Parts: sequence; C-alpha cells; structure tokens
Amino acid sequence: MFKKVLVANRGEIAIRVIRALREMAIRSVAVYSEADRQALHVLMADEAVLIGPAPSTESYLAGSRILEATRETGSDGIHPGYGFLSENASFAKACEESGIKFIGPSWRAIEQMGSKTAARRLAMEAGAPIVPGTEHGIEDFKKARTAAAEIGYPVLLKAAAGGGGKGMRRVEREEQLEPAMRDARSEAERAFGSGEVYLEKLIERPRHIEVQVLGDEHGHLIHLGERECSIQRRHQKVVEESPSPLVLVKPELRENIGEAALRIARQAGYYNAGTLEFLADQQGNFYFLEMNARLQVEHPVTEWVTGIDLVHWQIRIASGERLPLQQGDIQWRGSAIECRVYAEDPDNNFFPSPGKIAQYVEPSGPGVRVDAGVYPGFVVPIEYDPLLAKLSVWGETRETAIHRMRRAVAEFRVLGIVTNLRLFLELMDDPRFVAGELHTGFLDDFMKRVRQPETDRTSLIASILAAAHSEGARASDLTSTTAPSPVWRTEGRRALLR
Amino acid sequence: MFKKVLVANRGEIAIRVIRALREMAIRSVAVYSEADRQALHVLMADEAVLIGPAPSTESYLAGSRILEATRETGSDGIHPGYGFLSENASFAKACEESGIKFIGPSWRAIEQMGSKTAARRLAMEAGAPIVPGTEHGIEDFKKARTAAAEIGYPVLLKAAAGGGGKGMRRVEREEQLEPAMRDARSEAERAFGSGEVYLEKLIERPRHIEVQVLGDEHGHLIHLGERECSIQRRHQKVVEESPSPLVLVKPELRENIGEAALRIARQAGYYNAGTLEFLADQQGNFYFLEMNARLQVEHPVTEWVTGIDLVHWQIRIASGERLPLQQGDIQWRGSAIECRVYAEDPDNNFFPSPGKIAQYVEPSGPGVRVDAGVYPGFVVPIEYDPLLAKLSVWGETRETAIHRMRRAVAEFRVLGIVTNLRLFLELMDDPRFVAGELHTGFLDDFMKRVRQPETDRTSLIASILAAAHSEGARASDLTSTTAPSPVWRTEGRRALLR
Amino acid sequence: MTFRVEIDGQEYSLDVERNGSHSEYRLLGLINTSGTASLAEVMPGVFSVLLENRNFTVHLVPNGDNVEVWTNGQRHMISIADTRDRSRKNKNLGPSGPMEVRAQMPGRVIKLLVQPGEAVEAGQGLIVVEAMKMQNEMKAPKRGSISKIRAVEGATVAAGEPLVVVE
Amino acid sequence: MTFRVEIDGQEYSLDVERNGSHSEYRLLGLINTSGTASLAEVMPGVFSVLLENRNFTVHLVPNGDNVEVWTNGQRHMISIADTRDRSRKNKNLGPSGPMEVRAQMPGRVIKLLVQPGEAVEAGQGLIVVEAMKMQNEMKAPKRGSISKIRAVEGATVAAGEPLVVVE
Repeated sequence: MFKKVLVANRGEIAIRVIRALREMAIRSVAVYSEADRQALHVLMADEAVLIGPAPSTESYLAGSRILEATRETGSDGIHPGYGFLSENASFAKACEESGIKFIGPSWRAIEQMGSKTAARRLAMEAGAPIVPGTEHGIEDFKKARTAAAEIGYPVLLKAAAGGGGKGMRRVEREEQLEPAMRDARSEAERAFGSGEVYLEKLIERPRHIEVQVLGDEHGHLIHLGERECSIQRRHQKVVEESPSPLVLVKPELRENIGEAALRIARQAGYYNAGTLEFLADQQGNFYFLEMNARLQVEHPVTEWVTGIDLVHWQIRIASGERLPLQQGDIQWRGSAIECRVYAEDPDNNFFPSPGKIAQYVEPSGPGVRVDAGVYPGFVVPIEYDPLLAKLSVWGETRETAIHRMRRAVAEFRVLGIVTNLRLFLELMDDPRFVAGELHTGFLDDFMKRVRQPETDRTSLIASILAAAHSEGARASDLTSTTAPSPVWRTEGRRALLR
Repeated sequence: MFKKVLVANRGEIAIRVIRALREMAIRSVAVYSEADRQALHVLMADEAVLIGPAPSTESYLAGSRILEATRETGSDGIHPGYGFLSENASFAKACEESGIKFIGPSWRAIEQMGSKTAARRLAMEAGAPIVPGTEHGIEDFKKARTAAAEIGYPVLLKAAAGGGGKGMRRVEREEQLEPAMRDARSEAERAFGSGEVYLEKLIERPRHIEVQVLGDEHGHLIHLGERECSIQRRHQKVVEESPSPLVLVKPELRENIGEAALRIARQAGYYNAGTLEFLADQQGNFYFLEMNARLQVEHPVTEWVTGIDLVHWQIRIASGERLPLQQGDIQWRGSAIECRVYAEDPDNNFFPSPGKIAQYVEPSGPGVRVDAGVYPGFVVPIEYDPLLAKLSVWGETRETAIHRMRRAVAEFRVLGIVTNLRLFLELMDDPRFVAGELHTGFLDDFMKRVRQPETDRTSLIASILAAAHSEGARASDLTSTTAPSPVWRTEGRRALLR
Repeated sequence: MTFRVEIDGQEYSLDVERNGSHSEYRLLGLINTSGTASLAEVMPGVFSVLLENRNFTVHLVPNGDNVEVWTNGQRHMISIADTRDRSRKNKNLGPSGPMEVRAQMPGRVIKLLVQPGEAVEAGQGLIVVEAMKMQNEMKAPKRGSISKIRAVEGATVAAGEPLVVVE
Repeated sequence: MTFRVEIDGQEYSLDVERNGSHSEYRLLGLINTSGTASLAEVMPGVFSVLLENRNFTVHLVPNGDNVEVWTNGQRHMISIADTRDRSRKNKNLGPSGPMEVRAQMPGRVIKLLVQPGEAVEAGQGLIVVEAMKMQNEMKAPKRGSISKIRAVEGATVAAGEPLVVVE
C-alpha cells in the first residue's frame, strides 16, 4: 500500500481524495498555486507544496513541477482527480517513467480513449452499439453527403478532437450540410487546433446515461450500474442521479448497458475506475459516445446506491490489489441525486460569481452528503472552475430523494457570492423532473418555463424587520426620528404578495 | 397524512424530526423554553411557540402547556422525540383524548413497558429469555436469600421503578445480601419514590445489545436488526454500532435475538418504533432487559445499515399507513458507528461544559452523518442534557467505519467549550475496540489505561507561531522589543517531544 | 424608532418599538400591516424572526450602499435610511449623456478592444472580462465615442465597477 | 519581533521576522530550533501554518488572560507577553493562608451548605453547583472557617469563579 500520495488537484475533488487517504492511513500531500494558499485542500492535507503562480498552465497543469513536488515530498503515488492532468497520457507516462504510481488507468488506455474516433472504433470492435455515423473524420463534402444520406437526417456534425459543444452543428436537411460543415470545421480548428469533424445520427430528446466501471490490474472488471446526467447547461452537467429514471421503468436497461460498457472497457484493457458515456433515446436504445478515463465528478451517486467507495478502490487497485467483488455482489439500493453548486448567477445569464463567502452553512442529517471545496470566509478565486460543492442525497425511493434534496438545498446557505442553489429548489418541484421525463435539453426548456416563486408577504415583512433591527443596532444614535410625511405609495396589497 | 406536527422536544432530536417532516411536506412546529429562543430547533422549524421558563418541568415536561400549543397552532400530531414526554403514558393518553395523534406507540404499551417487572413478566409470557431473577419486587430478606441461592451468586439488586444505576448493588456472597438490600432500597426510594427492588443474575462482562422493531397499527411487526451499545459511562451510552461485533462472529445471533424481540413486542401489542434491550454474554446467550417505547438516540446506525428511515416510518405509521416491508425485505449492508458528542471534559472528571461555542465545523464527505443541535456562536445552556451532536459513519466493513470515524472526528471542530471528541480519536485507535471485544465496563477500563497522546514537537511549534502571529497582529505597536535575557530553561529536547 | 425602507424598489415606512426581545411594528407602504415580532441576532448577520408563530431566518450581507437580504432562499435588496437623506439616489444617466459600461461580473480584464477617442457603434465589443474560465464581452450601450477607459488589461475588477465611458 | 511565550507551563523565547506570508523564526526554550514558516489567518482565530511542507491548522480561542490553542485535536494553554511584565503570575495561596474554592464547571448554584463564620473540616461539602443535570459538590480544601461566601443560591457561575473562601 502507498505511504504517501500527492493529490494533483484542487477544490472539492482534492478534498475527496485527501479524505479517502486519511481513511486508509496514507499521508496526503496537497499542491497549490499562489492563488490557493488559503484553499481548503491546502488546509486539509498533511503536507502542502507551492507549485507555481495562479494560472493553471503554470501550476495545476505543470506536470513537471508536480512530479518534482512528488519527489521532494517522497510521495509514492499521485492521484489526479478529474480535469487538469487526469486524462493526460503523457503525464501518466512520465509518472510511470519516474517510478511514481499514477492512480488511474494505464497511459495507453488514456491515450486510446483520448480520441473520440479511436474510442468509437474500439466500441465497434467490441460489438457495442454506437450512434450511427462516420467512423473517421471526413474531409470531403461529397463523402459527407453520402454518409448523411445513409445515416438518415437529422444528423449532427461533431469535432473529433474536443467536446463542450464547440464545432457541433445540427443538420436537418441535405442543403444545410455544406455550410454547416464549413462552420463546424472552422470552429473546431479555432477551439482545438484541429478541424477534423465527423457525422452522427441526431437522436431527438436524448438522455445522457453513463456506466461506472471498476477493474483491477489483473484483468477483472465489473460495472456499478448507470448514472443519468441529462440535466445539463451548455454541455455542463448540473444534476446527476442513479438509478436513471429510465432504468426505473425499464429495469433490463441496466444489465444491457452495463454489459456493453464492460465489453468496451475490456477491449481497451482498461483498469481502475472509468466511465462510459452513452446517449439513450426515450425507448431505451443506447449508443456509446465516449469514455472518461478517470474518476467522474458525479461518482457520489454511485457510491450512495452501491455502497462501494470508488476512491478507496482506486487506491487499492493502484497499489496492486485484486478486486474481490464479483458482478453478482453488486446490489443497488434506493435512489441518489447530486446537485452541483456553482458560483454563478442564474438571474444574470449564469455569469460567474467569484468572491468572498460571507456566510456558509452546509446541510446535514440523514441521507445527505456534501463534498465541498470552500468554507466561510474563503475568497473563491477567479482563476478556476466555479464548482463550489456537490450536494448529494439518498432516499429509499426517487421520490424521497427528491424531497430530501429540497430539504437539504433549503438548509444550504452560501452568501456573499451568488450561487445556483435556488434553481435546485425549483427543479425539485418541477412535475416533469419529478416524473423523470429527462433529456439533455431539459434544463434549457426548464429555464424558459420556470418562474421565480412569488414573494411571500410575511417573509418580506420578516426581511424588513431584520434589516431594521440591524440598522437600529448600528445607528442607535438615530433614535426616534419624527414620523415621516406620508409620501409612500400605499397601493394596498397586490396579488403578488400572498 | 398529517398537515402540521408539533415537535415536543429540543436539541438534535427535534431537528431530526423537523427534517423528516420537511421531507414529507408536513409543516413543523417547534416549542421552546425561555432559555432556548436561539436554539437551533427553533431556527429550523416552520413555526415556534414559547412554552415556558427554562426549567424542563415548566416547559418541555409541561404536557398541558404543550397540548395547548398544539391546539393554538392547529397541529394534528405530536412527535415526542426521546426523553421528556416520550414515555409518559398519561401524556400520550391526554393527546388521544384531545384528538391529537401521538406519534409513537399506544399509551397502553407505554404504560406496560414503563415498569421493568411488568415488562419482564411479559417477556416470560412471550417465551423470551430473561436474566434469571425474581419476577416481582421483593420485600422480605428471607425470600431474597432463597431466590439468590436459586439464581446463583454473583447477583444484582436493581430498582423496579428506574434506571441509571440508582438503587443497583452487586452482591458477591450471601452475607453481603442483607446490607446491600437495605442500601439499594433506600437509594431507590430517594431516587424514584419507590423502594421496590428485585434480584437478577449478574452476567460478567455483559454486552448491551438491543433490537429495533417497527410495526404498523394493523398488527404487522418486523425487526431491523441489532445495535451494540456496550460503550457506556455511568450507564450513559457513548458509542453505538450496528452490526454488533458479536453478530459479525456469530451471525445466527441476529435472527435469534430479533425473533425474541418480536415475540415480546407482539405480546405487548406494540406498534410504531421501539427498542428491546438485552444483555448478552460473550458466548452469545442473551437476556431481555427492558423495552424503550420510543425512538432511540442511536437510531441512525440502524438507518445506515438497513436504509430504512425510522422517523419517516414513525410518521407514516402514525398516520395509519400499513408498513409494506416484510421481514425478508430487510437487508443489512456494511457497518455503522455513532459517537455521542457531549459538552463534557474528559480531562476534568467529565464535568459538564456549557457555554458559548466559539468555533464550530462539522465533518462531511462520504459516509458521514451529523445530527447536531448547535451552531457556531450558540450558547449551550446549563439547563439541559449535554448532548451536542451525534456523529455517525458508515463503511463497507467495520474496519472502514472505524477509520472513517477517526477521519470525521479529526475534522469535527467544536471550540470555546470542551467536548469529549478527542476521546473518540483514542478509542478508534484502541486495539481492543478495533477487535470488537466490548462489554459494558469497557469504557471505564479504557479510561484507566488510555494515555494522552504525546505532543508532537512540530505541532507545538506551529501552535506557538500561530499564537505569536495573532499577538503580533493585535499588538503591532509592541514592535521589536530588545532581545530577552537568556533566563529560559533550555533543557534541550526531551523524550516527550518527538 | 422610524425607518424609511426601500426593498426591491418599493418604499415603506416602518415604526418599531422594542420591548425586550419583542418588537411592536407598524409597516406602511405596498403592504400595510402591524403586529408583534420576536427578533434575535443568532450569528453576526443572521436573524431569527418570529411573526406570530411563523419562523424566518434572515441573512443580511452588506452589498455596497445596500444590504442583500436572504430569506427562504430568496434574495432582496434593502436600503434603510431616515427621512433626511432621501435625496441620495442613483441617477440614471440618460442615453443622451455619457454612459458607463460596468463589469457584469467580477473577473480579470483580458482584452481592451477599443482606444480612447475611438468611435463605436451600439453593440460593438469594447472589453473582455474573464472569470472562472468564462469570457464576457462587454458591448457599447449606444453609438458614440470612447471618452474614458478606466480598465487596465490584466487587472481584476469587481462586479459593477465602471470600465469604459461612451459619450 | 520577539515574544515571550508560555505554553503548558513551559517558557520559550521566540524571534520572528515576517517577510510577506513567510516568517523566519527562532525558538529558544525546551525546544531550540529555527526555520521558515508560512502563516495565514484563514478565518478569525484559525491559522494555517506550513512548517517546511508540514501542514497544521491552529485554532485560537481566548480564555481569560491566556489563549487556548487547538492543534491536531490537542489543547494547549498559551500566554504571550513581552519581557517587561513577567511579574504578573498567579500566586498560589499556600495552605496556611485563606483558600478560595472555585467553580469547577459553569453552572448554577443550587445549594449553599455552610454559613459565613462556620467552622469546616477538610473535605466537608460547602456548595453544590449544577449544570446539565449533573451536580457537583465543592468541598473544603482544608480545615478552617468560612471567611467569605461570594456565591448566591440560584445564580449562574462561570468555571473558575471564586465561590467560597476558607480561612
């Protein structure tokens, strides 16, 4: 087993890993940029090393500096978390060459999964369903036209080298194909340095369903069921859950999609934790999209329902242990939901909201878990991701989990900066969300139809009284001014004030 | 279902119930004494009613005042929590007579279980094992001598009307019986107003193992397995867990003790949640002790391992619902441990430590649950129980749960007042605790053998630097005094400073 | 004690008589009401308010001249003053006068797209601010010329900070 | 800057030169050492201290004239002063002089068992303090007579507060 592990990340995931290390009696080393001296992951680790200035490229992405810190502290392993260096095959390779264990899959598996077209090819070889489309990037418009006709419109143009919606175009009819292809190529070129695009069948109202796999370095691989991550905004996941509501109505889906995921992962010789992303249509047909060769942000929902600690097992597997769990040992219990709490303003175009957290209270009690990277008084830096915390809950049923999430969100207080927390209150009340009628466009539709809840009259009075109480305490020399002249608009109670 | 429920309690259990009500979309009403205007349960409830002055007898124990508050707020149910009025049969009866549903067992069951001798009789009728002893209180010394000879020494004298060790005497030999009986009777008389005592076989190194039962008002009753609560101080539970480590080595014990518990509960016509306490010897023989006709403090460990939310079910059952779960549906997963965080000083004879909480940070992350009744800045009142919070954790195995508890305790910061938190750090490291070699005298033995961990040298330097930094910032006008004369004891590094 | 309260743009007059932890209040404005409340500051900036038996936890966070008030997950902006300084109000600069372009979010100025004196069209990009990997291009609110640039490339700015003036 | 530090009864001299967030320190006493540390106050009373790469979070809570310091779950009592006021020290009243009986825990005085002027034996109960359902009977530290009773029945007392003087 490891003696000391360096955590090459920041924020909530660094803390998640530090906690696991502590639970396994392994010393933890945090790394930090100049902007992060007071960050929570630095406060929580056993040791901490400054690795560079605020920009990620000079700190959390500076592989050689991180390897140096690993040697300097005598660490024998590196956990990369997600993002940053986690899917950087050459960093994983450099670790191997330095004799430091990279806690994750082999660099060859990372490399193979890094290209979407290569991953699709692998899935085809494994006999797993993929979205009908061209296997390779297509340069020639004529070939694209033939392929699109074969696939059947509507089709989707996608960039081979990247994600996040960049270089993506929806094509309804053949005459739209040529201009769309031109646009997509130039956007992809700008975003990823490669203009390679490919064609895919467009699935209407698709659901994003992914499968967690876990395997040891001795060839044994199992899956831990699916997560549904259809609640997204600009291709960023916002709410995730397990089981997928689609599995609740079509229970056979779990085994089928799990088997497909295992076939692909086996084909890649994959080990450690990984996630295979699929698109599913509303009938339960599913198509492999891509593999994330690392721990996923939303791993807690799988931990809730299976009782398997993914980070513990990542570490044990990386230390060479055999995974004793067989597929038949995995049992799913209840429902779990995760909400990602971002520092962004849902009332102001989701603009980021870094700054000082004036008040901070986490929810607690039964069935609630918070994985946070912040604390009261912390100044959320402008340099990094806006994810502040992940709030996940578990319930005996999906309905209970939704109610519990509502309760937990209402307890969660993050003040001083703006967060998207109130969105979750409204989402948990939404009849379509409650009915599990999810698809990747759900959140955009929801944002259009949701209305801010009406202000409760009594709550407004309470607000005014508290503010006056505070002002009165502050400026008690202002005592008993004369009554004001009655210039106030007294339109009486209006409908919005219940 | 209920529309509005009044929670007739304070502290963490009131908050536990308020959370459950919120998760079931039922309005919650807190009651509070004059000492508790700023208590957390008041802040968390939808409504709050002042019921009287600080002493419990005039507030939390004032049944008629609480019934009045129930009517005043239009509540249709009362949840009593534990302690206070929870096992007061005449209060439960008064609720019934006022047409307000008491969320708990029938007042008849409470009454029946309120007398230990009556409960023993019931258990005998149900064919459940009880500790060999006299069924009834004994007045006459000669009868006691005959009974003790039959049972076999050592025997235990116990008060029929109460617990907590009052009126209890260990008797090793016959000649000790008469004076011990005299002492026990007079102590019981003073403590409980009744000098009735009875005799029991004394079990060496007994384990306290209890069974959670849950039944609806239509005659259906199941058990949710056992909890072990052998870690006690002065008959107060401090650490509880499920499964019992004894069940881990003797799995058949769970079914046997569960069956015995169900027989007794059925005999009493019991419904709602209840707990049957047993003594077990190290061989796994068990004897019924008494029944707690209410929700138990340590219910979270059962919730962790079974996934059953006891408070939700209490409320659903009280609203008349049938319990759909069959005994075969109950599955146990992993291990859960709970530590009770008390405001008491383990270095100063466990004296209470009320006062203002200067700093307060709860642990979080995977497998950790906190049920707390306090918050940063709260002044813990001197009037009530010293229980501040319950910290419970879950792990795939008991070993993982112990490690996780250690991690969580280290994250838990309660400063300004003294707590027993550090005791748990030491306990989780104790080889005998880890081996599961528990008995009700464990903690007393442990307190004798445990030594404060040595102060780490580097940590002492860090403490000094932080204090100087703070002082330097405060009194920066004190700048650069002349170097002190070298009068300090410089004995060099001593062994205790690693 | 009498207060002049502005909440979410609505003005009220509030009379409060404190009596221990209880307050008698009278509110005049869009809502006209009076009653008794129990108030307690449980943490700095956190108030427990009981109106009859209804329970509210109110969080106050200073925000410039105003106070952000959070109750039941909803945010209100409150300003409180006595009658004498009613004159202090944000004057809206009309579209005919000079207009300030302010930062819509805290962040770092990563690019200035215009020069002082440059003529700009309404909607033309002026300056790019980045925070948390998101870029926000601030646009000209009207046709005119750049009379002042207060922002410096590479500097961090607060939300609402004036960056450029278009005249 | 030089400090005189007393921690858990041990005295030290500490020299600190601050240089931004880094400090050069020299400690003399039971531990003699010097080095570089990085210090940051992350919340009021909460300090992050990095010694080489080792990481400590130190919590300071004022406690009378001293400061309670919590690090790694352990509590230390620290007092810090400059050289001039070394004289201020708790004088122990010897067993021949008057002895104060102080509250061992915060609580409420529920019973006075003696009268002023009353003669008492060592170990005799003087006063009962109750907190959180636990009663604590304070006993006479020596034989003598009650010269002063500072406690009042029904009043709350802080830990360490003098209750009775035995002379």
